Amino acid sequence: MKTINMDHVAASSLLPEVVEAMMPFLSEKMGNPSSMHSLGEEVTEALEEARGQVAGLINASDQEMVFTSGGTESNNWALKGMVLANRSRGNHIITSSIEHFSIMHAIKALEKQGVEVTRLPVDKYGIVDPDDVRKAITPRTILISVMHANNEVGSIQPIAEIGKIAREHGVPFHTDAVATVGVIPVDVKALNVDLLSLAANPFYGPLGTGALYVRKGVRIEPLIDGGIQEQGLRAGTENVLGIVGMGKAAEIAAGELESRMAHLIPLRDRLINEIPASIEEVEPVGHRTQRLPGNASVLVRYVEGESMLLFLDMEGIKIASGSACISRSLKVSHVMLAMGIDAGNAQGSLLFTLGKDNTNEDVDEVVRILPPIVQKLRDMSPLYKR
Amino acid sequence: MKTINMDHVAASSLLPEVVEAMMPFLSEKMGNPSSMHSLGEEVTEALEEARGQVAGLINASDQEMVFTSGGTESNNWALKGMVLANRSRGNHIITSSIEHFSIMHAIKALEKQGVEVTRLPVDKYGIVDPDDVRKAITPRTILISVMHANNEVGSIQPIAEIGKIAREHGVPFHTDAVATVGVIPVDVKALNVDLLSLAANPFYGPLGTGALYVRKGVRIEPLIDGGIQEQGLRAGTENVLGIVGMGKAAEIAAGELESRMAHLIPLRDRLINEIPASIEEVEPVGHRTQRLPGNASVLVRYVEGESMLLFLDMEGIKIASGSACISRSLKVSHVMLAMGIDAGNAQGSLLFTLGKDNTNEDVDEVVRILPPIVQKLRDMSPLYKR
Amino acid sequence: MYSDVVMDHFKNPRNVGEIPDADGVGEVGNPACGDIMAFYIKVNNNVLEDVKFKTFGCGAAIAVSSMVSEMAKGKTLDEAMQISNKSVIDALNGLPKKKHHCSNLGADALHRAIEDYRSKQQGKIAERPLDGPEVCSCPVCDVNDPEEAPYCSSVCERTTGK
Amino acid sequence: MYSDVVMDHFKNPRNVGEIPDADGVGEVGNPACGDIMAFYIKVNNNVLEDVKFKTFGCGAAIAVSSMVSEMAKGKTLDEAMQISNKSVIDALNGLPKKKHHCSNLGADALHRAIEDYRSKQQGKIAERPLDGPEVCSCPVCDVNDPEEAPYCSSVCERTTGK
Ligand SMILES: Cc1ncc(COP(=O)(O)O)c(C=O)c1O
Ligand SMILES: Cc1ncc(COP(=O)(O)O)c(C=O)c1O
Ligand code: FES
Ligand code: FES
Repeated sequence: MKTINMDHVAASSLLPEVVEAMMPFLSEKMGNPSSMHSLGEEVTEALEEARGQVAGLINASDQEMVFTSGGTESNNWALKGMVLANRSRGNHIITSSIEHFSIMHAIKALEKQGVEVTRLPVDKYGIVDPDDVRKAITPRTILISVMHANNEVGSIQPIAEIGKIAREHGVPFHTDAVATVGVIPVDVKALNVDLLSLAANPFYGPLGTGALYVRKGVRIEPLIDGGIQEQGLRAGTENVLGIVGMGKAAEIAAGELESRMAHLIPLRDRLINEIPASIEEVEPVGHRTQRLPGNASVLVRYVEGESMLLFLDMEGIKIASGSACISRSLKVSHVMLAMGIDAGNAQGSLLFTLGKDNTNEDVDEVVRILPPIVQKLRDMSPLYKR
Repeated sequence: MKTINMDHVAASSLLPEVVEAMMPFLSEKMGNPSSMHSLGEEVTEALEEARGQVAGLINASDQEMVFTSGGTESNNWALKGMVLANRSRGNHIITSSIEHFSIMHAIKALEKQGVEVTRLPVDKYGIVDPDDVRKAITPRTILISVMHANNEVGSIQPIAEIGKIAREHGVPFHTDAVATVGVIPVDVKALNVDLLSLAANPFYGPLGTGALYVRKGVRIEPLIDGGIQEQGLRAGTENVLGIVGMGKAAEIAAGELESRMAHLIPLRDRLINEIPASIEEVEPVGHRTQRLPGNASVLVRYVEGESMLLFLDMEGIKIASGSACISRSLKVSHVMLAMGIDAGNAQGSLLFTLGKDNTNEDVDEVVRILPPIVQKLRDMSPLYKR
Repeated sequence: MYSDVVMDHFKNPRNVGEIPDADGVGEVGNPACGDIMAFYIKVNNNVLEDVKFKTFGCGAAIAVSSMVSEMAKGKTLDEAMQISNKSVIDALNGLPKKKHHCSNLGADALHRAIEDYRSKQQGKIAERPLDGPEVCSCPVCDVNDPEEAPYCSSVCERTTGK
Repeated sequence: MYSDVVMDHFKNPRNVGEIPDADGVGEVGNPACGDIMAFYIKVNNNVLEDVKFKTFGCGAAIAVSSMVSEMAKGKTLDEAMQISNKSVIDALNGLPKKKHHCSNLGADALHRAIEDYRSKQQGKIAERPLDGPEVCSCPVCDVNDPEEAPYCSSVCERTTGK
């Protein structure tokens, strides 16, 4: 059976060129970048090349890129590091109500330590109103953090506008761009951001590798203190293998961004149009155009997400869901709740995240296989046709 | 020219079996352990296997092992997470004066936040007196953190005894065992520790991968908040490649520990005996027997370490030094200063860290090549034969 | 994640459906929590002659409903009241810890159907089966506010020391 | 890490040694900081006829000493006083930022030797060349207490905002 992976938000295969770039660091090139001798230098050069490649992808300069163990660490660091560095200036943070867990829970941890938080609402498309940001700023605001795009519902936020407001008020601005870097054009200067989190996997780099962009001049305390790696901003022996892979993946993404988008958008739009057309009482989630190129999110009424996923999995189709059972927290996605979606309906969430490897035939398959699965489960559901 | 790597503290080559275990995760096995479908499960199983392998190496149970991005993160987390979880009980930490930067600087960061710190002295061999630990404990002490062994001077600390004292007083006890896990026998139960940091590279696993052992029942707050990975204790998509490699390396280390030690100790002792025999005014550093099996550390008077390293590097010999120029902080090693070594003499530090691949011939080479290098530099030195 | 027995019951659930003239009906759960189970029973001479269910929920919820219906069929009412969380999990060859609440729901729904039948027998107006809790309380650590206990299983142990 | 010019001067340093009957001697640095440079000069008709040095220090310190000695030889005293940090770094085809203080040391030691010669000419008792600072102050960010500024170069910028 052919496997159709439409769960690229969870994991995407490495590009062959990325694997090739990593191979030497599995064997002969085993130096530690911090050591003085030539074994170390070889690796240092590789790290610096990767830094340039990642910086190039988002129009940053090399010294502004700090490698981390992934998007989650970058997000935690941005928040906690800024609070530590700016406590004397204030203790108020502005964020949105649809952030990734790594922002949401890091902020909750900060709240326990006395930080005050404003969580901005979103409209029914999951989009923040920049005017709300302006209104929420106080003299004690030390950070604004709004994600660039949400992977669960696909909507892209007006980051450049929010950044402009932040800058006018002199408030540092962070964006979680894990879902967008390497996927749509991201330019830290155009977006007016001071800090930006990214991870390698969305652009076909290795899992567990990421970076934080820290604009020159921004004061931040380390989350992980220690040696002098990463200019002393992030200590610890580097995950050389992961970083080299991320660098190569960034370089390729920079070149292929446009063609990847041109490939994904029609497939995405087919899913968003054809699934509701072939199954009654299904509605799309999020904005139709201001959305991630590979992201299709729908709600199927009267059926729970995990049960659909399991049947799709048996047919070789891998997708995700924002249902409570899937989230493992036994809670419906906070993102959908924030968009005003009813908790019961949100249980029927299906999330398709497309990648390079998906084809029109894959979409055909999904549109063929999904309706009978939904019918079978609806026939079993006490909510259906009451 | 043959390369002789005697800088295993910086980086060791991966074992071929480790590379082999990692390979599938570079290509076909590209799931995210957090996803529901079968792609994710495959990877989850691999992570759980690795967890068991690492736990087995230190006699822990699987649920007590939390994967991190390396020794530095583990150390930062142990300290900061314990302080956050126990602030109501006190704010005093006891540590030693010879800790790794990742402990030392994390503690400095905590001091800035009001945590009080007692730094225990060491004797001239670099060893902490357990009695000093006992005397330093106050009712407000919330953590004791003393490293298991120091890689720079080789000395092994009486951790089991310190752990016993900590337990008698009901104070949580952490040890940084990055230098010892997979190198000498480490048994968390015998050592009486509550928290233990480890990293993969010392036992020939990948760089940038580690774990924190958190004994069942110990309360700790996350350093990296977010999703539910690692039981919610350490969020973020896992570095699957690194973890799988660490697991395999741990499994092999558990079996080869004794034979590796039997191989290293005679080579180490040859360096410690023969270098001072072939060059005048050279003294060994640290304890002679209570020391890491592959660690030989000496001081060469009147010459600075980096210059010796550069000449050795040209001859294909890779080693390290605790000199100020090497440390990149323009400071002499705080470890040697704590041992009462004069800052000037410490500049002449040479650190040989041996590994599986080193042979008696390698030691012959070092003993042959080093004396003329030292002589050349001494002839240039204004301190020599004044 | 799921055992073969669970997957078998999930793929081919036994006794799906409603009984239009059921002697007893029991329903538990709430769509906001992701699980609703409705059980319908036919009783003859104190024995469960027929048991059917409808379930909105995850794979475990469906498999549990199916298993409970099979276990119950043919049993006396008293015997069926003995079907417990643990016996369902055992019959399914285990469930992931965070799915244990599903097995509770299945037995509860069945028990409610039996209680419904008994009330009717005693001529009482059947108590309306309760809806599930409005707040999805954590079945593992019993914390009610999901904001305070967002993770399942061991996190609570770890950070609360429980 | 080092340029070819640096490595060449490190491997084959020019003008190593002492001049027993030197006209001027200058020494800077301190072993605790890892660098000591001593310069010896012979002056003839206001021109540096001979320059020799001895250095205890890192690769950069040795290369810098050698380069400074080459640059100085044959120059007039005034010209030699113009040898700066920057000109040494340029002649060496660059140095890593954290090694820039080494180039300062080289020029300083030479200048002290010249000052020593001039003082002697004027019949003054030569001022004892100063030892380097007791505390190793950071040459990049000018923080004196190494406890407070443990890292080189950009960390200071980052965490102090300077
Ligand atoms: C928007 C967003 N932020 C952060 C993260 C976390 O990144 P990581 O999994 O690399 O820790 C993700 C992961 O999917 C994400 O989608
Ligand atoms: C004793 C000790 N602790 C901690 C570390 C830091 O570990 P890592 O480099 O994996 O971050 C090291 C690294 O060499 C070490 O030797
Ligand atoms: S175990 Fe589920 S939230 Fe605590
Ligand atoms: S730049 Fe060296 S310590 Fe600041």
